[in-house]
Amino acid sequence: MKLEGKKRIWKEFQKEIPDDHFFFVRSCIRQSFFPGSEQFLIKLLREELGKDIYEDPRHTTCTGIGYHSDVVPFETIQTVVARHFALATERGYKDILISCVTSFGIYEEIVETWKHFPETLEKTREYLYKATKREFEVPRTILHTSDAVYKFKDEIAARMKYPLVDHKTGEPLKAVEHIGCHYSKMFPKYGVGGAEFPHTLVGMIESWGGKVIDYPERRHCCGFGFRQYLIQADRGYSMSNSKKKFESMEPYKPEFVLANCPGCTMFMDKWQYTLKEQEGKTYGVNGQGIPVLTYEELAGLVMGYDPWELGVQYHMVQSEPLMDKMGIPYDKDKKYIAKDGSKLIAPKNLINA
Amino acid sequence: MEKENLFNILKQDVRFEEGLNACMNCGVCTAICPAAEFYNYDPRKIVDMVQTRDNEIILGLLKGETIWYCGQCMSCKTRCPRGNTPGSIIMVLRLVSQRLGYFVESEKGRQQFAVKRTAGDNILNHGYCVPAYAVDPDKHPEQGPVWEHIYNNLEHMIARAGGELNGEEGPLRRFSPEVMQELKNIFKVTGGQDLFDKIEEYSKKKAAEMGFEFKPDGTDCEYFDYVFTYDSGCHFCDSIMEEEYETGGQEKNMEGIPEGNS
Amino acid sequence: MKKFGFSSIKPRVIDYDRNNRAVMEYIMENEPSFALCIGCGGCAATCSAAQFTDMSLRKLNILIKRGENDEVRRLMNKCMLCGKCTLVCPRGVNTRNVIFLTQQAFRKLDNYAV
Amino acid sequence: MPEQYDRHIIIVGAGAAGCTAAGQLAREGYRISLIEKENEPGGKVINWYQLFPDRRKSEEVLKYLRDEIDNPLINISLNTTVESIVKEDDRFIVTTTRGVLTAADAILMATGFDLFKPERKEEYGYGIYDDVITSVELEEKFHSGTVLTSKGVAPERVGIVHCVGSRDEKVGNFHCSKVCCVTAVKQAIEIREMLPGTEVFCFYMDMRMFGPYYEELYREAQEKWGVNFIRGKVSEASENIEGRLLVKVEDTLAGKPLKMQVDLLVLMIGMENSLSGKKIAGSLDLEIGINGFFSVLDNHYGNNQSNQAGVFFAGTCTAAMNITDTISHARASVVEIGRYLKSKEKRVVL
Repeated sequence: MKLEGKKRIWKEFQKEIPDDHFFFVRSCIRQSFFPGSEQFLIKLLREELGKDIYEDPRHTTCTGIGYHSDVVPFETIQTVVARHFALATERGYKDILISCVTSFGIYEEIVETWKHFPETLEKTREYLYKATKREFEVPRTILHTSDAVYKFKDEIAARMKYPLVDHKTGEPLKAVEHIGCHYSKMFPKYGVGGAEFPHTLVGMIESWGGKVIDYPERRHCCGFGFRQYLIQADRGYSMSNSKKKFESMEPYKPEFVLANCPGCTMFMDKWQYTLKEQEGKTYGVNGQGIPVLTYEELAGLVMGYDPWELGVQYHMVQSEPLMDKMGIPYDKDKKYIAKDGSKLIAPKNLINA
Repeated sequence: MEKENLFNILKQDVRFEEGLNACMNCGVCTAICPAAEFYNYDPRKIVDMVQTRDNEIILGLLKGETIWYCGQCMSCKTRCPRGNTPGSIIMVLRLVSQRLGYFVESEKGRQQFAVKRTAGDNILNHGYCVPAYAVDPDKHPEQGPVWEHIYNNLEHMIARAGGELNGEEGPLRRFSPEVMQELKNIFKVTGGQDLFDKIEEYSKKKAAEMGFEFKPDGTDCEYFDYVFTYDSGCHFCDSIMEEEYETGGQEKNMEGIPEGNS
Repeated sequence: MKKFGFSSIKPRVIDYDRNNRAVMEYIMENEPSFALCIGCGGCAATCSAAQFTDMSLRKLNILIKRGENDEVRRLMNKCMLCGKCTLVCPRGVNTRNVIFLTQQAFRKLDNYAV
Repeated sequence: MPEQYDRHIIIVGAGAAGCTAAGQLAREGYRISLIEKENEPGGKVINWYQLFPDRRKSEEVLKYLRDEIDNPLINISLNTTVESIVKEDDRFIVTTTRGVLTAADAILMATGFDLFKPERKEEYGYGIYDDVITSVELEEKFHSGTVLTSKGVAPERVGIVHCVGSRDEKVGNFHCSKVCCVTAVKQAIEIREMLPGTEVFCFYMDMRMFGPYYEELYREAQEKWGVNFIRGKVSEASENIEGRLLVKVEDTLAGKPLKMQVDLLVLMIGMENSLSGKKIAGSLDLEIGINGFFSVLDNHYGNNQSNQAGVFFAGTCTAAMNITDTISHARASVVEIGRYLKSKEKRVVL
């Protein structure tokens, strides 16, 4: 495989990422399933890098999961998203920073639709005003939170305590990156590196000392499939697609998966548990599972933040073997604690625990 | 009475207008489609069927199983040499199927009721699609023991991340009545509420027809359990789609079909 | 074991490297005209069996070539060996004999476990 | 001395079209300046090892073209690029990298085509995966006498991808490049002949066997050489841990997705109007069609004429063509140029 070919593509798909002043929008899945990631993103930008990141607590779901499972019409989601834009406009923000690939893809779709069919923009303005008396400007840039982490990856590298290497041998860790279909497959120009060889996560892993695996099913969907997961009877579709990816990456012996999209992060983790339960199979080395991390968790880990504060224990596949390899210290007793600092009963039957 | 022209109804949606140019049946979409890999599904054929503009064929799609197999990953859009988006065409077919009430005619279509009662209702009840407190571990065994732990200790987990469950800001904040009212108003003026109502109305009728218990809200009724868990196992065999193509989905001959899901 | 309410699905994709193409090789040897098919579908259009079932000779020909044996087994027995397909083929493929040989090949496979 | 000797025609491009037209025009007595940007005449024919449909050596055609321009009335400038052409009254001032050629009475654009750059189809991984090559690179391998993979061994299986850069809105090309289908069939046969143990698969959308003996060649590929054909556009290629390529396609005639490993993947790259030709066109205000090639005055009976009086076209700068059609088109341009120059004479007399 020739790296120069990829580098040429990366050069071609460079995305304008502003340096400061972000209007932050949360992900439904992330704040419910691993809220530490969004919280660390804010801390990273605000405290470590001194950036202005503003969150208006009045912003709701974008309704994206409902939209892609077909119970929310296009007009409705356009107007809900327009309300987010209105909140940004009211505060004078022009650059939207979204913490969810599904939302990000929807924002792309909506903004592109407004360009191709200007009447839909007018109609949306009308709807929003009628429903909320709000008005909005179309944002200047639509950013995914990983775009921002990508932009500042070298600043993060400069603060790095535990690079992505085996601290005993100095060998780079082998990572699989999963970008998430809606990041750039629909509109390649919105993604750093385009649709086929996105650079966002690759750039982070390489900047932090790791080695990226390019395996045959890299581009394949994690299988979320919206309604295919929401309905229990359909979950075989969702799991089988992840299984297809695991089977394809297994021979490369990846040490972790870095995921971009909230859904992918969740499913590539949870399906490892279900497949182990149902089929007795794990896909990591020595019968282990492969930890699936968010880019904030990974950034926090390399920078030496407490893994439990980052929330890495809230996945099914545990990261201790990975952290041991990187030489990251952690306090076993503090893994699951309550608000008052008392120990909670730890969940059993986790993978790699 | 002249029957409504379904192609024209589809065409009113900008996503359909944008998503369907002219298909040359190259199969580039099906080649990488996650649904085509596991379901008896072929996005190429869907596009080809739609572009016939034949009312009976489109009706067959609206009433049939196949349009519900897509997972909307949109990988098809990246590759299509004619700039079509099969995934968007599917979205419009599904929307029209629900608006006209055809979705209850298929096993997979009927599941939309469960989608509405979960993700759909979450939006207007809480302002989130999947807030943690609405993801019942009993309905999500695949989320594993870590999810049971989170579900039972949600307050602590959010606090650990430096937030406050149901607080004024941050993760899983509670929205004020004013915010929720704005959201509801948006659903009202844009047709979102109307779609919810239609899904409820047609599902209620179907539940009665099939003899299932139906309740006006929540997930605790026979009809919900049925659509949420029932799998006929007939979605993976190779003959269904061809037959739908021929019969317009009116009749399904399950004879001679070997077991698909193994 | 926990009840999940679903399980993983067998892929429908033609996995060319994994499939067994002994049946195709048997036909190619005994009915070389099989190589000439261009997938025009003339046979499928005229097929008597196709009028009442989901039989497609055009598809069956391809499935034999790819080694999709489960599907071939299911379809081949729908053929009534009437031979109209052979009359219409623009490439002179003896399709009737192809089906005949396919059935024969499977009988051999089953009996001698080739 | 015939009148023609005063008439000077500048031909841009010394490929199949330029050489053919130059030879014929010179035989009719016109004075020709033939400008070629490369260091030898022959154009893209030079790349080829054998030609379809009869698999004659390309050198034979190359020799024909070079013999055509062996004429004292033809002055060929190699390694020369045209920078601009300006029309002043009825005459053309041509500026090249070697200076100004003045006073041409007519211009023949025989600027040919560029090969589609396969890197633009990112999903096929050209320039990234070691064993993804182009049809032209395969011809080079034929020239060298054998076909080996990057690992230096004979491939067990070769995949040939039709329509790379053709019939594809994603790269802005709606048109069919016409010759790739038959080239694929020819190359498949050549591989089978050279390496009888190697399986060959052609992935096509339509088999466009439009020329004489093309369909016969297709049949021969199936009947005699056992070449396999799968109807479907390849969606992506990737590399597995053994360095083999994994191809994903729908076998549309089976109605199922298909995956297959190959050791060598050959991309049948299509034709686009040449960039250097288009640059010249700017100074002449020549119209470009939606297919990116030069617009001809009339698609049926004026396909050598441009929107600019005195500027003519020959060959693949107007559309994708095979060598036979290129030569015919170039010969036809001779008639049109002659008719144009004679009409000018008349006007002078009047």
